Amino acid sequence: MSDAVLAQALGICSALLLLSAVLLVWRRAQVTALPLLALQGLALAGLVAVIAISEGSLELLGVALLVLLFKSIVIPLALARAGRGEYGGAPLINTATSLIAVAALTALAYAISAPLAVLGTGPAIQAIPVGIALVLYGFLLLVTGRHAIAQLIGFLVIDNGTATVAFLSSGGVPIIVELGVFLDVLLVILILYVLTGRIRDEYGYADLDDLTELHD
Amino acid sequence: MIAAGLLAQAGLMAAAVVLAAVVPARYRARAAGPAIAGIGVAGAVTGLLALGGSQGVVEMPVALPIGPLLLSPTALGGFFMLVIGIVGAIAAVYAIGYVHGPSASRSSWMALAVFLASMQLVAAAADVVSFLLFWELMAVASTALVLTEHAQRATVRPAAIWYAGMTQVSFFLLLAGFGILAAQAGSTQFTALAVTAGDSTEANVAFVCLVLGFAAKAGVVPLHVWLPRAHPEAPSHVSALMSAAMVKLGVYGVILVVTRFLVGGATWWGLLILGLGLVSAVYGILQASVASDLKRLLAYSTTENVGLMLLAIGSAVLLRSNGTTGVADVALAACLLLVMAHAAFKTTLFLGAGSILRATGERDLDRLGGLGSRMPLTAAAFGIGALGAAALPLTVGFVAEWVLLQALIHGASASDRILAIVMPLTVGAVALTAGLALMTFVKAYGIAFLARPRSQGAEQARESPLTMRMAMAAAAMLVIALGLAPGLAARAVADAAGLVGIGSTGLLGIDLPAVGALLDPAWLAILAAALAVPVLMVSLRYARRRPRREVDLAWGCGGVRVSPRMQYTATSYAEPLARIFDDSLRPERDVIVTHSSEARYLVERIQYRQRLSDVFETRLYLPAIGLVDRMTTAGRRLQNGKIHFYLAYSFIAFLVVLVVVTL
Amino acid sequence: MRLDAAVLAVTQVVVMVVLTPLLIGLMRQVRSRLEGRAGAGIAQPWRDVRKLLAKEVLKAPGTSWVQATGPVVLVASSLVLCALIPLVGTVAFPLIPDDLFVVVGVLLIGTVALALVGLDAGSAFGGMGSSRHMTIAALVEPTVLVAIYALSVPIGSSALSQIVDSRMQSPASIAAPVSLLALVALAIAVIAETSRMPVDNPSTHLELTMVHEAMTLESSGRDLAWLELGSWLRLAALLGLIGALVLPWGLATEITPLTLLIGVVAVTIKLAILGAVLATVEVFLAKLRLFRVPELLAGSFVLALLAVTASYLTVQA
Amino acid sequence: MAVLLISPLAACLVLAVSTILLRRAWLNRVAGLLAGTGILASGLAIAAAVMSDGPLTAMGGLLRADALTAFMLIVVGAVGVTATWGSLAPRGSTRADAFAYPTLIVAFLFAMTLAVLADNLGILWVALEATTITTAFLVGHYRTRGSLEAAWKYVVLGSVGVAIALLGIVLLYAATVQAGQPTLSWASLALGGIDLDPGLVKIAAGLTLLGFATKAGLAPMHSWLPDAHSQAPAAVSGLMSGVLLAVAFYGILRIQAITDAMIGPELMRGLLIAGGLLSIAEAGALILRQRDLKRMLAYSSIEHMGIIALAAAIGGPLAISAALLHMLGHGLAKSSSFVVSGRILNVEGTTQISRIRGLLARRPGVAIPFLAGTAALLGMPPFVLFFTEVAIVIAGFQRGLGWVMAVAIALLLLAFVGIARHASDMSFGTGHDDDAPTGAVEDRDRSWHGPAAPIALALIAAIVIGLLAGPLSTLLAEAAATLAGGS
Repeated sequence: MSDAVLAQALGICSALLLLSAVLLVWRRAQVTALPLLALQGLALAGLVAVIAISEGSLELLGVALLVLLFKSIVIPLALARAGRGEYGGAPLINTATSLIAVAALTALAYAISAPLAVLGTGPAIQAIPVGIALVLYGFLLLVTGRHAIAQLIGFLVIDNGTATVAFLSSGGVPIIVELGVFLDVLLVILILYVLTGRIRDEYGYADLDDLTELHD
Repeated sequence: MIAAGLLAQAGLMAAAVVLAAVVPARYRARAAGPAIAGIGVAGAVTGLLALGGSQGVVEMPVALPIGPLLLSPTALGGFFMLVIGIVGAIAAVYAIGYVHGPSASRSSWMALAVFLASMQLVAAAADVVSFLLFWELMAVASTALVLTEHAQRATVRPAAIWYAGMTQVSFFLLLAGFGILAAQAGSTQFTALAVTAGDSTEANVAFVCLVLGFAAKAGVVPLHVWLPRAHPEAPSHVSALMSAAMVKLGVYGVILVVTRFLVGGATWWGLLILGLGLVSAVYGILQASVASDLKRLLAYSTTENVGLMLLAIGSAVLLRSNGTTGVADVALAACLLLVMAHAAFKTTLFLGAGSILRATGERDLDRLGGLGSRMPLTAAAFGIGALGAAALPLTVGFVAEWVLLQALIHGASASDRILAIVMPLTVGAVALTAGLALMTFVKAYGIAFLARPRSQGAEQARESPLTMRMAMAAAAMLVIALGLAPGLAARAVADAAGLVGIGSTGLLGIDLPAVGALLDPAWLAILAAALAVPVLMVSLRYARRRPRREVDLAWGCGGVRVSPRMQYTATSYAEPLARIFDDSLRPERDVIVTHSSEARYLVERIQYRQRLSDVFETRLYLPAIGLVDRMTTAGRRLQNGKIHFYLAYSFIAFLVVLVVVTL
Repeated sequence: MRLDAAVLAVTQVVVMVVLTPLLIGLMRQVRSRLEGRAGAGIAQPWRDVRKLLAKEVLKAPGTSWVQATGPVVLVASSLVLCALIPLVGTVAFPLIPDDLFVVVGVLLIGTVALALVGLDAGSAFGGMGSSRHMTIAALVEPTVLVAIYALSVPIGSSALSQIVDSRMQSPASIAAPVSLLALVALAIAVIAETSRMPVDNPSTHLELTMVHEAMTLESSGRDLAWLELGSWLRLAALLGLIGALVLPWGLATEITPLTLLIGVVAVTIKLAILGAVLATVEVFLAKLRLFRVPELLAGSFVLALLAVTASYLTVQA
Repeated sequence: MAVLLISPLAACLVLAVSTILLRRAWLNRVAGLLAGTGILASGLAIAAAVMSDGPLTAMGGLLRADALTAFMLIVVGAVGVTATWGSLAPRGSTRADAFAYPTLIVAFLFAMTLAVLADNLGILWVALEATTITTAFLVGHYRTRGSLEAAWKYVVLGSVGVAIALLGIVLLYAATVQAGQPTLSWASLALGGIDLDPGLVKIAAGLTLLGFATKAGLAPMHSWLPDAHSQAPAAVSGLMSGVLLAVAFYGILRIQAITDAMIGPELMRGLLIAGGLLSIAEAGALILRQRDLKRMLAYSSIEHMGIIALAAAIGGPLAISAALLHMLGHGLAKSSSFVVSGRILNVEGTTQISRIRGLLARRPGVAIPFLAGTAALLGMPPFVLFFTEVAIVIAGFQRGLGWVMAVAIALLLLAFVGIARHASDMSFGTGHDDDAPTGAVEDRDRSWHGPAAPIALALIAAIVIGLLAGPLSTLLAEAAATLAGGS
């Protein structure tokens, strides 16, 4: 495949990542959130695959498959089971404010990515701000999400963002680290999954508003 | 020799700690007490050697590259070690008979050993870290000792907290001050710190930190608030050690600062020290004069005396910067003599107070009385101590105050306007202090030992056991001996600080050629004795002819009833004074009148209650503490349990760092 | 030199012991006459002392050794005062200089002895007197010391004999503002310290207004005699001091029989004058309320302080 | 020599697996202690080896040990031993959910050992994240609402924070890729030989610091800490407070060594000072009015991490060796204190400060170690924290950070007063509400309520290490030199 096509593919994947993230912030219901998360996983897997192809790395291709499997299939499905259709009350800030925040964070992501320009001029480097924006959105989701699942999604978006930056900036960290990170993230998701279940058992729902017993 | 002495102190401390830990309770006092007294004696001997010019170093390595810890007492350190050692030895002997209940416990004896040894080693420290180490060790041990009777009285705990807090304030101030000096000098050894400082910001800040830090330990107003709380709550031998020895180390520190680390400097340095001293002296004795808790009274009197010491140091600094070094030396000598004098009489007084406490279970003067006949030796010793504290002639207190006044009146000169204004005021303040001290100790002695007992405890008091009496007698003897032969003290003082123009004369009198004054109390005593002889002869002649006749009741203009409650109490004794200084003492008074049920005009009973709190505590500390409290209460809202808030903190930090690193 | 000083000291003590009761008698007599009474005669105090010495002493329960020793200490301290203060001559002991701080110290020993005697019997009045007495003493002290300071500034020494000597040599300095301010302050202090009007009424019989008298209520016989004599001696010695400062003439600067005689005569005259003046003034004064006394003493302190400040101005000039 | 590096990891793995497979009660009981002892022993051995032969490497450079590593291993081992031995359950007692507990403890120790031994920032990150994973269920061990809440907050806040560090590491890696020498080995990076873009290094360093600071409990990323530490079982709290924070801070020190070599110390210094002061302030403010004993200890950990952060900001041999020694001393004292707090919870049934009174009079066996631990934490001599704090302040003034030190000291006072007051309220007095004097407390309970030796040994060690010149000071000096090597 030619560079132009690859660049095109890269652009599409980055755009999908960003779009899915913005929609996640915008549409706060589990019905839409989990498909969006799956879409984001898919876009990330595509991104990795594109880079793998452009670098001709089989390792990365494997990573792409792993990403596809877990981030766009296993985890969204598991969350759907854990969430049982609930998504808690409205987020802590209303949609309009969220969107303004998204706009601001996107601008910030581009502003702070300026020093990253030294890494090169290719399309991959151009797309790095998307990854950083994803991290920021993820934080926004975490800060405003009321439900356990909402926070899980926020965490996943942050992770997707970090991964995006990793792949775009350097084609991924060394494989052993990559695997370790992947395993860690999976385990964290698993733990949060279990804890969500326990919270539900304990409180009858998985809203985080009542988790304020420990305070000063 | 010095090294051996220092090691002996450490070794004896270890021995005392072990003895206190392993010896069964019955013999514990007799085992640990002498060992601790040994620490004191070793300290006194080492101090004497150092005072005599011997030198020696003990090095102790530490894990961090700030060592080694150096112990090498200078002459000045030796002087303080000597004073502390003697006080310590006396207090330890006293403790053998005194301890009972919790103060006889293992931990109490162990803490006492550590306390005494660390005080002595503070005076030997020759580098910043070891100074701070022993300083803090002394603070820890003394806090433990203050807490001794924690399960007996509810007031102990707050006292210990105040003490620990203020001690930590002191420690931190010193840490900052020494930190600045060490940074400037590039070394933590005292020999390297001993540089003449210019008028730089660092020097100024270091000076203020160090002086305030030492002042806090010395119980100087307004950092004194711990002192009137902690001293009364500690067992009396500990009070004696704290008051007579520990606070002196604060004075030692200030002297170190002005004679060694930061020599010279702005005029306001001297004025600051002098001002602190002046306020402490007057405020301390004012509080003491209206106090009715005997140990609280003694504690405030410590603030007063430390104030006088600081006042002397401040004048010395001012005079030196003015060029009158001869008089400055006299002022410094006055300070050291005050140290000695205060150590002697305050030991006597606190040990006496302890003896009273042990015999009667009371330390409220309003419930004492008539102890003179019941506890004759305690009465005599306390009386001598009180004379010393009141700075009356023939005691060491008088000598010290006399030297101070000589320095002050010769200090002012017409060419220096500041001195010309400051010195007269200082003399006035010192005089007021002396007058109030007189009143205070007449009250303390008169109410406690004279007249009739005001409570059952006082009624049934018995004289204390032998070791206590020995200790009190020794301390009282020091008050008189140093008062009659101050020449020895003068020489020690001159050696300690390298002062010129201080010497002895006559029968060990004191000579101050720099101000053209001398005093030989021994001759004064001889004169007084000679003049008293004829009076006594007349008295004896008539006494043989008409002996005293016991009557049933005192006369009291026919108004004396049998009830001892009709007597004047300490509170009533100080009442005129409390009224006169109403503005600065701000006592709370309640008068509750209960009328007779039959007629409003008839009064059934009147209740009068007067509470004296420390003005600085209520006006300065409590509002400040309240402010901090409100702030921390507000701060608690940060940690309100909502995970969204916590995430927001992280998020904000993330954004801030992002912005910072990309700027 | 030392022998000289000893001779002088003995002379002063003897003279003062003889003169003092007469001085008190004189003052009482002046007062009686001014008030239109006949008076008991100048020698009455002497007779009182002799009578009291011989009388039986009553010991109330609870009293201690202070009851007996206090009066002796008071008298002894007063005698030391008489020996130290330059009353007849200005020859001082070399090793016990008549340093003003020492003099004040000795004075205070007497004050304390008196106050303790007041407390000893445990009667309410004794305590009251003692308390008031000590309060006043405490407040007087600043005035005394600062006044002394003012007097010592011009000659750079606090030794009384040197101060008096220098005044003898340059009488002009007596009338200098410094000296006047200091003397007034000192005089007020002396009045307060010796319990005279308007601080205390020496002849009061109202218990609640008593200061000095309240302390001696429980003493009888020779105790009372010594207390009275000691207090009188203090008054006389201090008046003598003021006399020496105001009228420094007639004092012996070296000891010969003649100079001693002149000195004795001079001090007798001075005491008589000052006593008469004091008694006269007292007739026209009312006793101050106790809580107004601090105002008086504060005033005197300010005078003394002004004196010191002024003294620096003079030195500069 | 490589075996030295692999053996502690292997030992932990074997132990963890055996606890799962064998299911022997005795093994479950002592597994943590065995792992801790093993790590301590290997730490000492590695220290000896490093000091004689220089740094060791194994597994193709993935594992590396220098003096700092050896020291950190000793910290992990020593605190591990204290915490696990001190809270050793009585023989024969069965715990609910007991099989997972020992496995997780061993895995936790494994993760920390790996973090210290790895010569790769990526692996370091993985290991740190693994500590979150292994401790999540330990925090939630008691299955109460509180522990559940704490576990959730711990995992979310911890993972999110550490994710930031990953972003930083990724960017650092990108920079090395761009410079043509892709590596994540701090040993190579800290040499300063690689010419990286300073702008990029700044971002990478800032983010990594922030991420690791989350695990190190530095404000404002600390919010999980008081909850997690207060809800976890005593041994876990002790381990987390005593070593986990230190290991995370070890990561910061490594990053700092790299950035010092590349962009100079200013950025890290500024960030560390901000974090350190904020931590001390936060801790001071919240300790002063604290109501819970374990939360108070947790905030005290934040305070101490703040002090260590300041020391790192100051830099230089004195401050760094003081910071390292501070970690060890704090670990020993804090793990003992947490263990004792667990005993207090057992015997008093609460950790609420206001409900614990008169401990010294009623239960001296618990109160004395509690007071000793508190004194150690307050930096009282002769405990080592006294020396380290003094050294840090002096070093700070030498570095010209006088105002920072002044502010820090003022804030430390708050924490001091708070802890001292709470400890004294709990320990002293009669224990009766009316504070009426009592001659003797009737049923005085002298039992230690658990093994006495580990507490005593830890506290004695916390005294001795301050005075132990010789090998320890050489090790400290070399460790500090490792970090200062590049600059």
